[in-house]
Parts: sequence; C-alpha cells; structure tokens
Amino acid sequence: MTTVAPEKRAPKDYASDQEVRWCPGCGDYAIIKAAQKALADLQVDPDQTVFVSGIGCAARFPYYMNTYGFHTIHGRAPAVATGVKLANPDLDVWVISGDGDALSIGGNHLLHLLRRNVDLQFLLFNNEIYGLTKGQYSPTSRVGTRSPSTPQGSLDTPVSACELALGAGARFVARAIDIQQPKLVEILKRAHAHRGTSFVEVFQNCVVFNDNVFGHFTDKDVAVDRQLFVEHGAPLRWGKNREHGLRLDPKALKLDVVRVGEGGVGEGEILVHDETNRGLAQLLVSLQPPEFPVALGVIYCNQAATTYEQDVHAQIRAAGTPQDDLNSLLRRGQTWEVLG
Amino acid sequence: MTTVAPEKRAPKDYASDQEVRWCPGCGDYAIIKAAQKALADLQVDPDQTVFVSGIGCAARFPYYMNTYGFHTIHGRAPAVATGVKLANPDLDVWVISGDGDALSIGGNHLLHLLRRNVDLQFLLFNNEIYGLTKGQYSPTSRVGTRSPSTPQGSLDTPVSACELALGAGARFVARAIDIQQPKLVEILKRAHAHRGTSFVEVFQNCVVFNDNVFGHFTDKDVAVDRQLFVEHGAPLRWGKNREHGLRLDPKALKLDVVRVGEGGVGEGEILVHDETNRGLAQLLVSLQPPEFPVALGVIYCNQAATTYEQDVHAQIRAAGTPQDDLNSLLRRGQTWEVLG
Amino acid sequence: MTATTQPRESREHVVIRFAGDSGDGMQLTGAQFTRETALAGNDLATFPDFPAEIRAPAGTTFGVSAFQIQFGSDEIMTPGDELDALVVMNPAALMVTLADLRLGGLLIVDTGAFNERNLQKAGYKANPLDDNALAPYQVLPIDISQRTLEAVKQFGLSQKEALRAKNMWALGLVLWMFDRERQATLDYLSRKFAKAPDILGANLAALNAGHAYGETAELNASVLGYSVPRAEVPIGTYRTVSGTEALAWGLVVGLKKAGLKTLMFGSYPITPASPLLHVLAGLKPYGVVTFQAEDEIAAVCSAIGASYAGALGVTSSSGPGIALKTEAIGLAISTELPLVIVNSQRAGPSTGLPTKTEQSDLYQAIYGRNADSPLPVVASATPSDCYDVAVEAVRLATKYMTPVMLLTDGYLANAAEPWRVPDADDIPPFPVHFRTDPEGFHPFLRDPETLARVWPIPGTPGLAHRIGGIEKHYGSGHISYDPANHQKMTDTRANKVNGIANDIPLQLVALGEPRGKLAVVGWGSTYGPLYQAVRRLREEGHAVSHIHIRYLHPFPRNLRTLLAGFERVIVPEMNAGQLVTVLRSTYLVDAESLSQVTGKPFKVSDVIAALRARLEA
Amino acid sequence: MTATTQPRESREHVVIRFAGDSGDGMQLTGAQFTRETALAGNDLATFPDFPAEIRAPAGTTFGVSAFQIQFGSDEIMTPGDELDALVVMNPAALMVTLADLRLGGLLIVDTGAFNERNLQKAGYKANPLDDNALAPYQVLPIDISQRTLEAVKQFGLSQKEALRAKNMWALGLVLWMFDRERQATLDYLSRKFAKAPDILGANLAALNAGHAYGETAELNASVLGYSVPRAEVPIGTYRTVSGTEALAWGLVVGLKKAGLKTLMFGSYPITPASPLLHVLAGLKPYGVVTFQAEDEIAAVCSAIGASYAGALGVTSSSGPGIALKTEAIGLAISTELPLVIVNSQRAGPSTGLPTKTEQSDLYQAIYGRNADSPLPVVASATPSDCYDVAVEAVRLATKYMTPVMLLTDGYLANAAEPWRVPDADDIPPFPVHFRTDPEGFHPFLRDPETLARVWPIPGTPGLAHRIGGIEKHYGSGHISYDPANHQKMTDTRANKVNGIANDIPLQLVALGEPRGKLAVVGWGSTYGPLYQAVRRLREEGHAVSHIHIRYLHPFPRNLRTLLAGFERVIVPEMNAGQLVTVLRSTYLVDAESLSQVTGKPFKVSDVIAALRARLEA
Ligand SMILES: Cc1ncc(C[n+]2csc(CCOP(=O)(O)OP(=O)(O)O)c2C)c(N)n1
Ligand SMILES: Cc1ncc(C[n+]2csc(CCOP(=O)(O)OP(=O)(O)O)c2C)c(N)n1
Ligand code: SF4
Ligand code: SF4
Ligand SMILES: [Mg+2]
Ligand SMILES: [Mg+2]
Repeated sequence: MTTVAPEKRAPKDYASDQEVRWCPGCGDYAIIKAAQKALADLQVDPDQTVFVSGIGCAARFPYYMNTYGFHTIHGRAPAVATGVKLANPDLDVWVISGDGDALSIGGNHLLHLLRRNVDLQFLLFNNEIYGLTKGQYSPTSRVGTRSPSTPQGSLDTPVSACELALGAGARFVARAIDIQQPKLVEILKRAHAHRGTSFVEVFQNCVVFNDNVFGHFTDKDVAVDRQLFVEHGAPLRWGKNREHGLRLDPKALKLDVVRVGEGGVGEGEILVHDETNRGLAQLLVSLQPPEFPVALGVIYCNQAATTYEQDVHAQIRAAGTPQDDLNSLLRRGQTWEVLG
Repeated sequence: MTTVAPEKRAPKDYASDQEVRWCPGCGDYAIIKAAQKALADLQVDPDQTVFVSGIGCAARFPYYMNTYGFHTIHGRAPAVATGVKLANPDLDVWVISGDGDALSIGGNHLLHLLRRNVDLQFLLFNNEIYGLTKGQYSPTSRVGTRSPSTPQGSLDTPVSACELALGAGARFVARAIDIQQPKLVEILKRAHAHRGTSFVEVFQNCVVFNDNVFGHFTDKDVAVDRQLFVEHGAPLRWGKNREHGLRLDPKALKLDVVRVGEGGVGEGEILVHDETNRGLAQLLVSLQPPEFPVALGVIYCNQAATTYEQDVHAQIRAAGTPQDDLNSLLRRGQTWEVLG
Repeated sequence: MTATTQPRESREHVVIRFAGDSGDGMQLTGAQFTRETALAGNDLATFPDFPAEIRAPAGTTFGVSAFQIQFGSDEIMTPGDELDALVVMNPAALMVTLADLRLGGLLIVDTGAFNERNLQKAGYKANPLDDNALAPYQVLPIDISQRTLEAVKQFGLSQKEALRAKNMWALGLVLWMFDRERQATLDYLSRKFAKAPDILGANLAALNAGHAYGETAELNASVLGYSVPRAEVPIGTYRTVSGTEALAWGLVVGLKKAGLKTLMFGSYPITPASPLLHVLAGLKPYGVVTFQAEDEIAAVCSAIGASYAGALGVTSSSGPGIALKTEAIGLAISTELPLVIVNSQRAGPSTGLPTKTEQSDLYQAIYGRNADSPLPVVASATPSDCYDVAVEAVRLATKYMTPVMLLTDGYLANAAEPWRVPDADDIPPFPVHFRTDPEGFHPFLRDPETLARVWPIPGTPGLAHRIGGIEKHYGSGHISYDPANHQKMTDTRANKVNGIANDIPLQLVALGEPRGKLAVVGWGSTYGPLYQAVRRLREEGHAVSHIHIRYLHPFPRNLRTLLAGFERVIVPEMNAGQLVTVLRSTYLVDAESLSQVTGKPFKVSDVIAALRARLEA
Repeated sequence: MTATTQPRESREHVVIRFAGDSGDGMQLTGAQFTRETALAGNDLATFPDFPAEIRAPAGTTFGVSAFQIQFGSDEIMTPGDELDALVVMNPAALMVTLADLRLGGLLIVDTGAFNERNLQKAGYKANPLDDNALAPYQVLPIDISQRTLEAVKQFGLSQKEALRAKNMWALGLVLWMFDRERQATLDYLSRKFAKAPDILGANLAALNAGHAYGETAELNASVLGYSVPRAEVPIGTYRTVSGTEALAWGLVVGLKKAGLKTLMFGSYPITPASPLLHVLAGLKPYGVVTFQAEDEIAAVCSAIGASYAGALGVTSSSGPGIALKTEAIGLAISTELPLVIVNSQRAGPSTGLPTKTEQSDLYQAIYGRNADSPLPVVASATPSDCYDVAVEAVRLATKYMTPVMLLTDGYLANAAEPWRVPDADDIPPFPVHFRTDPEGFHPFLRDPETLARVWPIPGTPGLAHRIGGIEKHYGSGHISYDPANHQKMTDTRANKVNGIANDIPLQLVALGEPRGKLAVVGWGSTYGPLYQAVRRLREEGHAVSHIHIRYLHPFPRNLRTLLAGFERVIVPEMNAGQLVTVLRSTYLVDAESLSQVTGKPFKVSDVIAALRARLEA
C-alpha cells in the first residue's frame, strides 16, 4: 500500500507484503520473479496496473503483487478483465491463469478474449495438471497421465494452448519456460509492448503433482537439442552449435529437421522466422519432441491497427457528443401535452 | 413412431410428423433435406440414430427428424452428446448447432468435444447471426454487422469456425453451402463415414435477419470464381475452366492464386490437396474472398486409430472383469470381525 | 381528419386485439394503434403476445402473433380480459383467439385468407364463415387481401410484397372505427421506408384505403366501432413507454444520480431480456457501454470487472441465463461490488415458454445461491414503474456496495402505457465516493452506518490492493480462514442487506384501508389485475385491500404490522406460490397462495372469481 | 505386541489431534492411527482439517494441517470438542491448536522444530517451551526430528528425506501410549513403499523407534496415555469408512438395485467433492464410467445425456459448481430424466473457505432454480449414512424420473468412522422398466401412481421420439405453448415430487420422546453433536428430543404433527438459518434458528450451552 517514487522501482517493490503460499520449489516462484523484474525494467506504475486471475495455484499470483489485483472465479478472469478494460481502457491489465483455469472451464472466455483482441497480457501457467485440487489431469496433460481421477491413465487428447490460441485468432503468441529467467523477462516485455491480447504460455513445473513433466525438453542433457528459440528475421536453427535447422518441404507442406553446415544443407535452405506469418506460427507451435524441438520465444506477433476497447470507445464517441440532459432523454421521440 | 422395413427407407421416412417451424425460405430447409437424403442413401436405422441439439433456429432440427432426438439447452449439446455416447457407444449421434450455440455460449464444449474425438457428426449451421433471438450479431458476424445490439455495426473480429476447429484438434473438417444439395449430401456421408468427431460447417442463409450474407461467394455471378471444392489427391483448381490454382510460395510460406494453363503456370506447380495435411488445411480454411476463393468440401480428414468412447470402454474392460458382488465391494480393504 | 357521419356508441373503455401470422406485422400494427390511441388522449395498456418461432410457417396456429390493447377514458391498468373487438388476418388467428372475444363483440375478418389450405392448417374442417360458428358475434367480413392488392397496384410490387401492406389496410380501418388520427403512423412509415419509396407508397396507400373504406362503406351501426372519450389525467407532458424503455432510462438516470461516468452493460441475448440490450445500445452518449458477451457468465463477469474498475456494472437476462450467472453473483456478494442484475422473467422451467410471461424466479432471486449469500431484491409493477425501480436498484447497489436483483418479466418488457414524463431533477442525487485517501486504508473498511465497504478503484495512487472470493479478514481485507472471522463476515454481509430496510419507504397500501378482512398481496406485473379486482370487490362492499410489494428483500419494516391488521392474506402470483412462502416464513402469517401458471397475465375476472370463492368458502 | 509395565489410567473416550505442516504427513498419520484404533475395537469419529493451499510454506500458521480423532468404548458420534492429547510437529501447529487442548491435557512437542525461524513464522515472540505458557498442560517435549534422523541413519537418505519419517516416529509413540497395534501400519507402509525400499525401511524404523521410545523411556504416569477398552458393539463384520467411500458404494448398490448396467459419473474436480470422482474412478468393473468434464456444466450435461441414453447419470460438485449446473438441472426437471446430483457443501459464498465445512446450500437445493422447478432433496447425517442416502437417491431418481439433490459436506466427505458392514442383499431391488412397447406410446406417458413418465431409451425399435426443454403437451409430449397445458404440466411436476412423501419412511425421533418441551431439529452432518448435546440435556432431566431430517424435500408426511407435539422447536444449523425458514413456511411453526457459520462442525458443548441458554431465557 506504499507507493514508491517513480523511476526508482526495483523488482521487490512490485512484491506485496503477503506471504507467498506456493509449495516450496514450485515454478510459480520463478515466474513471479520474472514478472517483477519485467515490471521494474519497464518501470510501470503499480497503481495503474491490475492483475486479474481465476482460481488455481497460478491464480493466487495477484495477492503477491503490489499492484491492484482481483482474484475472481474459476475460468472467468478473461471476462472480468474485459470488463475492467471496457470501463477504464487506461489500466494496464495482466491476466494470470492455469491450464485448467484457461483451457478447461475457461476455454470459451479465452477464445473470445483472443478474437476480440482486448489489450492485455494473458499468461498461462501450464503445468499440465490441476494443482490446487490436488493433481487431477488437465486438458494439457498427455495421454496416459495417471492422476487421482485417471488411475489407469488419461485418455483425452491434450489441447495445445498455442495452437488453440492461433485458431482463435490470437495476434501475439509466445512460449517460455518458468526458470529461464532472462528469456522469460524479455518475452513478458514483448507481450507488454504488443497492443492487443498477448498470449504467453509458460511451461511451469508443479513439483508436487507433476514434477519434471517437461523434462524431455528441459533437462540439461536434452535442452539444447530440443529447444528452438525463434527470433524474427533469423533462421530457425538450434543446437549447441546451431547445427539443427528447419526446412520446408514445399510439396508435402511440412517442416523437416535438417543438419546445417558441414555435411548438411546450406543456411540458405533453412526457413527464416517471420513472426507475422500465421501459417508458419501454426507449424512451429505444433512441433513436438523427440522428432522436433519445442519452439520457444515470440512465435507470432502481428499487431492490429486498434484494440477492442479502443474501437468500443471510438464508437461511443462517434455516437454523438456526451449527453447529461436526463429530461431530454425521457422526452425522446413522441410526446404530447395534456393541458389543464 | 413407425418403423419402416429396412433397406427401403426413403428420405421422407426420416422426416417426423411434426410441422416444420422455420421461416419460409430459411436455409435450414435445404439442410434437413440433404440430411434426410444422406440418411436414406446410407439406410441408417432411425431407431439407432440420435440428433442432439442446443437452442436456436438450427437447434429445432431434431423435432423434424423421425429418429431419436434431444433438444437440450443453449450451447451444451456437445456435452449431452458425449454423455449419450459414453452411455451407449453403439448409437449413431449427430449434433446440430448454430453459430451462436456452438461458438458463443458453447465454444468450450465444442473445443473439448473435438479434442476428445467422440465419434459423432457435428453440424454447424452458420448464418452469421442469432436467428431465434431476432437478429443480434454472432461470433461469426463480420466486423461492421448492424444488428439490434450493434446499431453502429459490430466491432468484434469474427471467429472462423474451421480455423478454431483445427486449432482445437479436429480430425475431420468440412465446409458446405446449404443449397448445394448433392455436394452437401456427399459431405454428410463422408462425415458419417469418419470415425471420430466430424465437424461440418454449413453456410446457411437466414432470410429474415441476414439475407444473402454469403452472396459475395454464392451469388450466381461470382460463384465459380470464388468457390474452391477441394478433393483429396486433386490439384487445388477452380473456375469455369478450372483456370485458377493455388501455388505455395515456399519462402513466404503462403498461398498465391495463379492462372493455370495458357499464359499461366503449369499444372505441376499447383498444390495438390492432401486432406491429411493439417498445415494445408489451416491455410485453406483461412482463405477469404475477394483475394482468395472460399474452400469447400472435405478440407481435413485424418482418422485416429480409436475414438474417445472406444478408449473409455476399452479401459473399463482393462480394469477387470465385470463385478456384481456388492457384498465384496462393501468389504474391500481391511475389515475385522466382532464376535459374540 | 376523420369524418364520421353516423354517431358511434360511446364507451369508457375498449379492448381490441390484432391477430395474424408472425409475418403479418401484427406487432407493428398494434404499436401504431397504441401510438395513435395515446395521442388521442386515452389511458391504455398493451399486451404483445408472439410465438417463440421467428416466422413459423404461414397459416399455422403456433405461428399466430397477437397484439392486445385496452384503452379508455378512465384509468386503464390491464390489457383487458375479454375482447370487444378482434381483427383476424387468417383462420389460424381466428382459431386461437376467438374464445377471448366477448359475446356480441366485433370481429373483423380478412376473408381473402380463408382459403382451403389455410383453413386446413388452422384445423378447421369447415369454413367458419360459412356456418353458424360466428353467429354470437358481430362479424365484419372483408377481403382485406384483395382490397390491399387493389389499393397498392400502382406501385408495381410483387403480389407477395403487395400483400405485406394488408396490416396497414386493417389498421386504417380500425383507426377510423375508433376515431383515431393517422398522422403518427404516416410519419412513422415515412421514416421507416425512407429508402424504399415503393414500399412506403404501398403502405400509405393501404392505410388510407382501409380508412376510406370505413368512411364510405356505410357500415351497419353494430360494426361501427366505439367512440372512447379522452381520459381525465393530470396536466403534463405525456408519452408512451414500454417497460424496457423505462428500465433503460431509469438505469441511466441512476448512473447520473450516482455521479458515475460509465454504465457497463454486459449481456447475452435471450428472450424476453434482449430488448434492454437493444435500447441501451442506442444510449451511448449518456455514458453507456454495451457489451454483447459470449455467454451469460461472461456478461455478468464483465459487469463485475467494470464495477471493480469504477463503472456501474449492469447485467441482464431471463431465468435460465440468471441461473448461469449465479456463481459470479456470489463473487460480487463476497467482494462487495455494486452490480445491478435485471431478470426479465419468462415462463416455465428450462426453455419453457420463452415468449410467455411468468413471475416464477422469486425463489431464485432471494434464495438461489450457494452459501449464505444475501442480496436486495426489487421488482417493478408496471411498465412505467420500471423507471423508478431501476433508479432505486442503482441507488442500493452503489450505496451498499452490493449486487441488486431487479425482477421484471416478459409482459412488462414488451407492454406499453402512457406515462406522464417525470422531471428527472425530482430525484435527489446519491453520489458515490470513491476512496482516495491512503491513510488507514484497507479495502474492507466499512461505513459504520450502512456497513458498505469502501470503493477504491484501480488507478488511484497509493491504494493498490487485492480482493477476491476467498473469505477476507474483517479488519484487513486479507485472506482469512479464521472461524470467528468467517462468522463475523457472514453476519456483516447479512446485516448490511437487512439494514436496507431502514433506507426504503414504508409499505403503502395500494388500495383500501390498512386493516380489514382481506389483504391481497402481490408483487411485479400483476399490479393492474390485482388492483382492478380489489377495486371491484370493494365496490361490492368487501373489506379488501391491495398491497403491492416492490422491495422483496429485505421487506419494508412495517410489513409485519401491516399484514397483522388483516384477518386473511391471499397472495396471487403467476407462479406456484413463491412470495407466499417467503411471507409465511418471515412473519409466520397464514398467507394463502392464489396461483396461476399459464404463461399469461391474470385476468381481472379470474382474480375476482377466485377471491370471491375464497371469501365465500 | 505392546508391553506396558506401568498401568495406564482407563478412559471411556479420548480425543487426540495430530498437527503439523502440510508437508508433515499429518493426514496419513491420522488415517493410520484411525485404522489401528478401529482394529483395537473402539468406536471412533475423525475430523481431518487441512488448508486450502497445497503445501503452504513450511512453518506458517496458514499451512497447518491437522487430524483429530475421538475414540472410545462407548458410542462415539463426534470427533470431540476438547483435546485430551495433542501432538504438534512445529510452533505454528502449537499456535493454531493449543486453545483446543483441555487444561491438564497431554501435549507432545517435537522440540527439534522449535527453532528461531519457525517460532518467528508462527508469530511467537518467545519460545513457549521456555516460559510458563504451557504450564497448564502435561508437556512431553521430545526432539522427534533428531531421534528420527538417528533412527533412519542406516538408510543413507538425505536429511530432508529422512525427516519425512518423523510423523511415523510420532505415530509409533502415540500407538504405544494408547495401546494400539502397529501391524496395519506396517502392512500399509510395505504396500505404499514397495518400490522404494530405503524409504520403506526408514519409515518402519521410525515407527518402531517411536514405539520403542515409549516402552523404554520410563515416562511419568501423567504422560503415559490412557487405556481405552473395546467398545461393546453388535457382532458382525466391521470396517472404517469415509463418507466419500460410503457414498460411492451406495451409488453402485443403487445402480444394481435399479437393474441398470451403467453409472455415468460426470464431474469436474472441486474441493471437497473431488474424492468422490477419485473413488468412483476405481470402481469401473462395477459398471461405473467416470468422465472428468471440462467444467461443471459439461459434467451435469454429460450425466443428463447418459440418463437419456439409459444409464444412471450422476454428477457431483460443491456449492459454486452446483450453481453452474442449475440451468441444466432445469432441463432434467423439464425432460423428467433421472439424475443424482451430489453436493459436498463447503464454507462461504464464492470461493469462501474451500476446505472448511458448512451446510449453507439448502436454500440452493430446495429453491435455487428459475421457474417452478421442484426436485427431491436428501441429506446424509454421518459418514456411513452416506451409503443409505445414496441408495435412496438412486431409488427416487429412477422411480420418479427426476433429478435428486443429495447434500453432504466437507466434513462428511473426509471423516471416517467404523461401520458394521451391511448385507447388500437386505436392500430390496427397485428395478427400472425401460419402455419398449410402441403401442400407445408417447414419451410423457405417466405411471398413474407415481406420475413418473416412461423411460424410453434410444435404440429401442419403434420408439423414436423427441424431447426437450420447451414445455410439452401433457397428452402427447410434443411442444406445447398452450396456457392450460402449462398449468397442468407445472402441477404434475409438483405433484410428482410432493407424492414422494408417501414413499419415504415417517420421520423418526432420533432421541427422546415424540413430544415434549423442546425439539432440536437438525439435518446433515450435525447429527453427532446434536445427538450428544440432547443426550446430555436429557441426562440433566430436560424434556428435549432430537429429530434429524433426511428427507428435506418433500418432508416426511408426519413431520407437521411431530413438530406440533413440542412447545419449542430449535433448529441448529451450520448456516445462517435455512432449514428453519423452510419449516416455518411449511408448517407455520415458530421454529427458532441456532446458527453457527464458522466453517467448523458444532462442538457438543457449544450446542449444550446455547440450548441451555434458550431453555433458561
Ligand atoms: C466453479 C469451480 N469449479 C471448480 C473449482 C475447483 N478448482 C479450483 S482450481 C482448479 C484447477 C486448477 O488447475 P489449473 O488452472 O491448471 O491451476 P494450477 O492449480 O495447476 O496452477 C479447480 C478444478 C473451483 N474453484 N470453482
Ligand atoms: C442460456 C441461454 N441463453 C440465451 C438463450 C437465448 N438464445 C436462444 S438461441 C440463441 C442464439 C441463436 O443463434 P444461433 O446459435 O446462431 O442459432 P440460429 O437461431 O441462428 O440458428 C440465443 C442467444 C437461451 N435460450 N439460453
Ligand atoms: S501444487 Fe504444484 S502448482 Fe500448486 S503450488 Fe504446489 S507445486 Fe505449485
Ligand atoms: S430466423 Fe433466420 S435462421 Fe431462423 S428460421 Fe427464420 S430464416 Fe431461418
Ligand atoms: Mg495447472
Ligand atoms: Mg445463427
């Protein structure tokens, strides 16, 4: 509740005085640290900033930020945040959500938020599990996930958060890993810079119910060979010596992993990342290890001319000069006088 | 309520005795005709067939079919239908929905139906309007749609039904026009043949509230130049003399419209439709006139090895032999005896 | 100007209904007749009644759309029980509505629509025009279709288009029969069809032809219509107003009285609530933002988000949609944010009878949430009363930082009545005070009198704070799982809402003495029929009073005493008996239910008969 | 086998609580102690109490997880008011729970956790072990952490892993103190850690070390524990059962008694309802299909779809989730399909206190829907009673073709008690009869006695038909907007549900005479404390009776007469007074509320005190 003089805020100034209640070792700690760093780097005004969340472990986030915060109900944060922005477009709004909150009960609101393109940052903490309700499988859990509700393993094909976001019309889609601090901070800053709904999926480790579920591409021994950080204008290459590359098979219209340089193909054959190309983004987000790397970074960014709440308010202005005369309102249309 | 001897059912045998209550001239009449024709062609058993719907003009469909039918509540037909299939996987289930029912209130259930891949046919009657509630704009209405709730024109970017379906993991995506009878019948039969959720978007004309909203590609004078019927294994060509074709720009990873043959490019440069290629399907469904044609037909079909309800029941069988001994259920785990 | 040669019988009030196919334009016809009648200085009440299907196939009984109006020189409070005149545009309309025409009533029939096919669709074995079926009525058979075609020939329309004007022909005739002007209709048509001169011409020609027919046809006196003198009403500026309009304007007036800039209306279309969205969408210059959300949950959540951000959040739906909002309403109760929830009630469980009226969502309004979740409930009684009730809902929501449920219904939403336009300045302002002072601030600081919490809005320097649906500590607003604190917060939420009883007017008696043999206690849109029924019973000498409750939770603080002054309490409701349950548990009074669940408003005569039966039992 | 040298004081019943960090394994410790206690032949009742956070940071007060058990040689119906013994694993646990320990009670403290940092986190300025704060208690301070580390040294675990076994050390000691076996625990651990021999070894070693400590430490008689003789109980096979297990089994038994093949359970996880999903997911061979839906609405809709297709549809949630299901429940009411809706109630509006118990969703259950939408409501009173109530819910749902609301709560869901396992064959079957005959068929044909409609399932030759949420014609099942028909259908739906009153047992008096000075009327999980309180008051000579209602809508048909036999009726509820409202309106009886809304079960002593105050007032 204390305001810090502008231009001097440190990451810790964005932390509230409330004790953080996540499990020791939870990936959420790393994410909040990155968020506080990003806010400090941007020197945003905490009094103009609102964190809105649904329900879940992730959704406790706002309590720990020294900004305005609204911990709402399960799945509905996008709708609440839309109302916040419509009421006051000047507020800087972030939505924090989990894979259950955003993609299970809240899937529809997320879809409509994205297509409307309300100007806010939407962070999805994907731990592929329902943390707060003690570990049931979630819509992002892989087939075969054993959980209290699926003792024999889950059967539902998981949804890919980024594929869905693109299908819904998202104009900014990025992916990050909880503990990759500088990268996550940069992505959050890019998300903040983008006007419109910025969708960021963060792979987040739930130590208690789904520990190391992303190990197949985050473990030290495989990370460099299974993580592709995309960068606008740069060839899609990765590996210790950037020896892997993505090439388009134009007949089959699909991507192949090739060896670049020595004994492999020339750099010229490698696709160059264009973050404004939706088709490319769709191919990139669907890549899965072990055959392919996991694409990380700003995968798609294609800013629209305006945002939803801007359009709404422009239309209100276009509807006519603001009116305060209530008696003329009540007398709109046809009236008649009854005289004495 | 009468059963017709097998192998002799005519389309009219699939019509119920209830008077159809759509507005004269509504596109829904054409669709139900096509459906009855398709069922007759397939000689499906009406007593094994269930039509499930939500609420809307489209959703009245089941009442007019001489099969089992359940007119449920707004947006929830996918969930009800999932329950029907889980209870009795042998039933042949169709879901009928409108653009509001499926994509507005029901968007989340549609998403999860598609990713789970329950074996049923999902028909979306897209008239880009809320018909039953008298003409408000819908999630598929184009920007600028004037309606009772948007007197100055709508502002929300519309959602593309097929793009969303693909983003959600649909394995069968097709598109048709209400009044193109033989084509629609064929597509419905393909949808029926596909095991898993078959998603079919039908452009449906609402004469009362959104008349001719698809005229820009269905009007006689533009139809041949703006409709691309895709066929697996055939080059993506259209036009009166099939003089237009789609070519891939492999660097930019996007599609271009080119002239084929005389004075144009060779047939060899034209992309060949592969209905199992998801990336291609994503590009095709996003094509918009006037620059591009509207893609119609079976755009994506990639059948999975099993369906959701098959997996569920397989897992039940794997859980052990069926049990009826209630007393042993009550005595599971640790018990002790208290003697006299 | 109307020139009548024969003198018409004079009547104090007349009930007339227009009935035809959904595509016949009966609602428009009725609305125009209403406008002209209002301008003629009569009091009036209307009842539009239309099918759930948009345009059911022509000629079917379920496709019949009707518009009823009662107008008179005395006070008119209901659209009337029995019809004095009925206009039917086809056999189905006759089939469905004839039973409501009083014996001897006037029946105008478009004979042109009484062909084989239409008769069959309507379920007639024989043409009722040809047998004795209509003998008890004064029938005026006219081939309106044919006459319309002739009247509009010059505009070169297709037969289908030309026939669309037949409602105007009928309107012209009826306006003549009841001595009404045509000017407002001419103006209206000219605006509506400004861009289609042929259609405009055809409609005007039909209207005038119908009117001319009356003037020239030398009609038999029995089918001449009636003359209904002006009503004696207080001087002032008048207009017609529907419940929806009055409600929308009341919300805007409330907004301004609260000193707020923005009304954020989040809604999802549903019959019969959608018109409120439509009207508000036209009021943007008054600070109204309308948001057509993806569903009812998003609608209420957007309104809650807007209130959190310092706007007035309003949401609206009908029963099934309100059900979906329930969980989110709990959040607004828990976070103590202002919110107005409008429920335009409709008939039946589930989809039910969506275009029919009912008042069966009172349980839902008062009790229909998980946990101990009290909120104030108010209900409007007449179309124009929606105005006052809306202002009041805004006042309570903002003053007490609480969601407020405003109950209206399908009848009120669509019905219209003349309204002496009030002076908006007569309503005292009730400005909100956003918290700005960081000194001693926490988000659940309360006003010691109202128990309302402060309203600190994002963007305020130094007040950054977090709220949410988890139980909050009374003294800090932080999350608290402390048992005693939960008790205290539960008590506080209840006390806050109960305390509203001290801030609302005492319950008045609508008609009759504050004590007596029988109190007829109602709420909502039954006001008109109950008032009329009680009036007639009182004229017969019964010691009956009419009490009509606007504040349904909490009740006005004198209600207990008031009810105690009557030997019997009967509670007529268009539901299976809901208010009666609440009164019984609250006051332990042996209130009796008088229930009607038909999707229709009460008929005055039915209420009288039922009350008389009880009085005599 | 336990060898005690010193004799222990014998007690009829003892209350003990284990309290520590969420990560300390207190729930597991409590569950094992419960199992051993049941095997020792005591009656018992448990109360697991844990925080909403999964593993709040170590050492914080909001992270304290506790497990309480009362066991005895007489009938045990509550987990006890005051603690006779308390085991605390850190300062936060002491801070939070000490107030519940009776003066002179036994306090076992892991001194190893009482370091500076933990003391500070718990909010202690000074170490309570060092000052006089604990003087009123019998304190047994042991460095359990250190002793555990020593005991498990041989397994080469990290310090963190090794310390995880300290709950077993404490359990070993407490088992010794109360003369319990260790065998069930040894077996359990061996199963649980079959794949991790080091962890298994460490846990066994710690358990044995704690036990050995008791045997060898020559403890002072005041901290020796108590010996609690076996309870005298009827002969039979016994087990412990939690409310969740009993409920799941009851549903399966109901399924089979109805002669149905498939129970389709559609649910979305929510505290405290999720365990039912977990238990049912393990019962697939009994015909159970579990479907974890995308949300509560999909969950209930999938169950409705399943019932439509001929399975038994069941759905489950807690208050906020039930709210979301409301609209769909209306569909099940309108289409008259069987459906069991289980509500595991939790505390507070909105998210509230999710892991705490309350019974504040009764209004929601009875009244919480739009329109006139009656459905039967039943509630379970004890963990084992969940079995009978579940069977009954299935019977009513299938026999009357109706959704049934089954109320349980967070306390019942998690609490366990010994249960004399019934013979499932004692329950008479209630087979459903799917309609198969096309002769004269329509989907809303009714059983003249029950008024239940037929259940014709898709796949039946010749019965193809359509149903939906629009009002249906009584005589054909087709869509109908007819006013009189809507009245008839509304009446029929109400009569059907009200008629259930003739098909349920008369209301019994749980304790006391069927008439007298005071009736204490309760429902749900307050059974134990109310019974005990009434027992004690009766022992003091008061003419008090305890009436506990299972059938909350409709009420048993003798309830009116029964209540009329008492001078006063007091209704204790863990809500702000909900049943009391329903009783008042139904019977016009001046029932008084005794309300507690703290998220905690009633304490017997509090109930006694409150009743006594009323009796003496
Ligand atoms: C209406 C409603 N339904 C269900 C719940 C229970 N619930 C709380 S959080 C949650 C899912 C949490 O998973 P996720 O969103 O992935 O967040 P995480 O805890 O993993 O961060 C559920 C099912 C609820 N609080 N409200
Ligand atoms: C819970 C609920 N909300 C809203 C409605 C009102 N409603 C009925 S149909 C509909 C939309 C219809 O649009 P669409 O699905 O496109 O079908 P169409 O009528 O155009 O065929 C709406 C909003 C409802 N019946 N139930
Ligand atoms: S349960 Fe998992 S996601 Fe939740 S706080 Fe613990 S580690 Fe983090
Ligand atoms: S309103 Fe439109 S969609 Fe509905 S029945 Fe009429 S024409 Fe068809
Ligand atoms: Mg998660
Ligand atoms: Mg539509």
